[in-house]
Amino acid sequence: MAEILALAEAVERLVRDGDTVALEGFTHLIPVRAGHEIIRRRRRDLTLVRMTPDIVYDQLIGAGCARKLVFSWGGNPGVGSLHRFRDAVRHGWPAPLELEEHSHAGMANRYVAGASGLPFAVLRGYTGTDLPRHTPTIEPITCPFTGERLAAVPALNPDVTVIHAQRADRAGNVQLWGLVGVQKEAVLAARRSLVTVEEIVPELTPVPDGVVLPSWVVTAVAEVPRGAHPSYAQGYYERDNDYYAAWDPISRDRDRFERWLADEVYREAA
Amino acid sequence: MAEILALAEAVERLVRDGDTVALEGFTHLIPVRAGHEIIRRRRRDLTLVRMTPDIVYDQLIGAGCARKLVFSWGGNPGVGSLHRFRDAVRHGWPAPLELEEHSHAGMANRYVAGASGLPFAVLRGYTGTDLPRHTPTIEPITCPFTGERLAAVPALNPDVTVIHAQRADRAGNVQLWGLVGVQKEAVLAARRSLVTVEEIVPELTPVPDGVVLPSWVVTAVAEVPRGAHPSYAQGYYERDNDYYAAWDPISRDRDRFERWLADEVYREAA
Amino acid sequence: MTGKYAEYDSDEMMAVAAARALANGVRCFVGIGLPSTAANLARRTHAPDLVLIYESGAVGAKPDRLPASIGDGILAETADAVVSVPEVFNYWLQPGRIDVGFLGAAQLDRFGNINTTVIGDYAEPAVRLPGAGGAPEIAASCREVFVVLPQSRRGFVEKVDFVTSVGHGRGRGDRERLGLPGAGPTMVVTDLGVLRPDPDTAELVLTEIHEGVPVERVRAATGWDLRIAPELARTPPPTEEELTALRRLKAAS
Amino acid sequence: MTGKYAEYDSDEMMAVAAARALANGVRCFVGIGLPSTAANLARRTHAPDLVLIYESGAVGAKPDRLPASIGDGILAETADAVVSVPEVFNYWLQPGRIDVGFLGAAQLDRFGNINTTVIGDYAEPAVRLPGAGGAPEIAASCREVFVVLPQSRRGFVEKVDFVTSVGHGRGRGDRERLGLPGAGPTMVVTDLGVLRPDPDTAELVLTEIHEGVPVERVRAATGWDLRIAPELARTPPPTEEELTALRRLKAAS
Repeated sequence: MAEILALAEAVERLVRDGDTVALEGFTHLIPVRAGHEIIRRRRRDLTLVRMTPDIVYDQLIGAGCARKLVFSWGGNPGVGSLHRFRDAVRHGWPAPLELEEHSHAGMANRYVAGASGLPFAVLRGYTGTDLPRHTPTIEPITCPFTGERLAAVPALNPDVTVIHAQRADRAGNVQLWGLVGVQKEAVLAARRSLVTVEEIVPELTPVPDGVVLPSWVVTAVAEVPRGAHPSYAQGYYERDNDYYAAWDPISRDRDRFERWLADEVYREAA
Repeated sequence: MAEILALAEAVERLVRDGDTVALEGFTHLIPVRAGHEIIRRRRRDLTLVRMTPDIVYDQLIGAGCARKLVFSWGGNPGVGSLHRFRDAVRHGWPAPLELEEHSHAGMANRYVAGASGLPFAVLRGYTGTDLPRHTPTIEPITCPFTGERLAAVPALNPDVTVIHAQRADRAGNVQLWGLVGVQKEAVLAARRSLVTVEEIVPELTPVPDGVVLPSWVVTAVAEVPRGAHPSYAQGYYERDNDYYAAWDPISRDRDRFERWLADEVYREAA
Repeated sequence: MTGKYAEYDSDEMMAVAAARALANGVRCFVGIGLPSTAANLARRTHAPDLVLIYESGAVGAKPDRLPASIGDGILAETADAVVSVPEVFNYWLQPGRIDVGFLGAAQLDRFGNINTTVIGDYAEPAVRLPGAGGAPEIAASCREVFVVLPQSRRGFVEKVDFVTSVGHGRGRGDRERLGLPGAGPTMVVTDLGVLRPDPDTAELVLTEIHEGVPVERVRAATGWDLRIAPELARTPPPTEEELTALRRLKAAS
Repeated sequence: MTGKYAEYDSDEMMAVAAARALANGVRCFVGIGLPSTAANLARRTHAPDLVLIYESGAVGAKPDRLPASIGDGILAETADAVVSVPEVFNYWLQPGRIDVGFLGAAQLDRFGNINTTVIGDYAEPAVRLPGAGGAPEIAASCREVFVVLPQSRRGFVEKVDFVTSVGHGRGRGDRERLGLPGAGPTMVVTDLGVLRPDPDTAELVLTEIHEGVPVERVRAATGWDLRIAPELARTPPPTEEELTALRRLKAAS
């Protein structure tokens, strides 16, 4: 059963140096506040996993938390590039960043395999592209019935997955809705999981297009209102597009970024 | 886009002699009236596919529509055995019935592969059981990353899948909810599909735990109120448990069954 | 037959004994029929936080009456989450998240292997049974498996005619050799007693006998030379609370 | 530059030309940015029944403004069905249900191969781009692919530095040899004109040129020796209706 914890304690207990950590969210419901808490706790040597690393991953990388990134699309959606990510890839600042890159279809299926207790997944993918030449986690596989060749990718099983959801009940059952991305799979694939929620309510009422994660597949729940800002939480608040735009100049410059870290992340710890 | 048709015309056009036909429904929303229409149109040599063949499959088999059954559990749920099915297996009456049997996990994954455009699916299944000795559509497969051995099963791609749903709109978009079984996969895996619905409404409003099948993946929709009776349609009517119990004595006796066919199925055609 | 025994029948004793096996908070993948009765009884008595998972896609179902079938609407209406059938097998059963798989059986053998496919030859069966359903993977993937069925010489055989679901194969170590993750059947509850696998051989041994049942009757209802545990326990008879809850559940259905 | 050309800019011409390529009723898998603008414009003008599928899981989205990102809430709120990301790739894209994959690109080569991964060497890139996203499988599985990007010598190269998504490989027949089911890029819309693969060689050839654009300007903006179709068509300029719809869409965002 999920424990209901304060965010700081939850991150302290669940996220450890050297862990493989997935913070998932496909534009919607990105667990940004939890990401900042990981920075604040100065976690190191993380293998960060995410289909769509965006600014919270730029922040984690720039803060020196990551040694590797497993991903399929890294950018500032609607704005442009991730400059801390680029700086780490090109200049190893503040630390070298190893890359393992896939397509969305490959990453999604890796989570599906992880959630399903299978060691690999099969898809029609990567054929003819340069990805298999650089990504060792893509192998051919032959259909035992038709002889057809397809692609296999290994399961993703993060040490810890962090997601943000609209709400949980007091027993730790979690509910999210709207674009639910790959969050269910990422939680079910992980050894441990932390869900930050907009609010804890006495009872979950059914919602169209809703996903419920029962308390017994979640390790910890933390109430973190606006925990997905600057992304959005359907039914709670809109996406803060200005924040995404404002991130671009901050992230382009190492000094400005470090000031941002000091002011916006580390200061909160004091 | 789905055409809205009368049931008789839909079955006439979509279900052909020799077809592989799946009528899916996991206790809930079983397309019984459509099954009776298949009997009435005297379709022959069908390969019937279903995870849980129950009394409507007993009726189709007894009426001589089937030459093969692909399934994982065949029974009269809560009552006992399917006697027409047994009679066909043991005595070839009214026609011999070839069997291809799997587990639920295998059948579900065969539909998933079919819906996904893959030739096969992988699961942890069948190990140590006698099923692979009798079912040729189970093969071992080796994980290219870990070397682990798992089971592979080929995709199911019915010529036509028939399901029952709560409702559709006038454009042929289909909505079902409650226990949705494997119906989405069975429709997406099929070359053609027919959905019978309780009612056609001007607009579909979102429903918790609802599944929507857009019109463009459905071939035909037919309005058939109580089309799932004696199974149930959540929000419309309850399961008729007495009907299931009453089926047992009818199905035990060939003559009684034939009278039932004449009275309850063929007579309606006149 | 004692006075107490007269107050309930052996089917009730079986349901109660099976229910008692489920600890509170356990995640249980429930087959329909006797397992569902026992699991719902447990939830109504000592195990209110038992998590019931049905292969029809109801995760955390809390029915207030016995479901008439595995797809009874009350399962969806009361579940924490309703998922598709592929999802229940792939995301919930297969990864080993479920503590107990609770199964019925038509035929069970000395090593807890289960047959629900055919009696006799596969091609020319004496009795054609419903088939596998979810059982092979439930028996493989749950941390342990409980089986509940009435004891008879026809049902309890030396070797099943068809292995639909693997128990302990031909003895201790076979599950490991096959790579099956769960512990397999750790308990078989019948209307006469409880059998458990011998720690060394995995052969099912009578470890518990229900109140008022003579050992000879259990032997006579078993198709192999049944071993009796040196310290044979007596099943405590159903309590008032258990019987009342069971009868209420059944009456509501 | 004619009077008409002065009334709109080349980006608007590009969006309009791209939108026109989408026939009504077509199922279109939409990349964010220019493809999304064009697809939504088509739905607002000649193709009201265009079915828009976004990789974020919105199937049949009907946004009344341009989505700010691929996961804009308006997509879920207006969709016929909202599905998980694994489902959108496995059940909707992979089986070949989608007519048109509409993609952007950072770099595109003579045979329509797309690079969104790196400029320069993979290990020591001159520019690190976002990566593959959904594009490799969109380019593989859709019945055909439209690409939209502004034309420049940097973007239109002889050979891409990294094949993120396969167009026509190194020429006609390569897709078949690779076993890719769709027809690949059948149209590349730019701010200067429209390129289509030569039926024999699959090399991209200028088949259409926008009003007021000299051929030499297109050649100068192409990193290979661009062939011009013998019957070079002129793109009709945007209509009043198209321009109004486009500007309204953008203003609402």
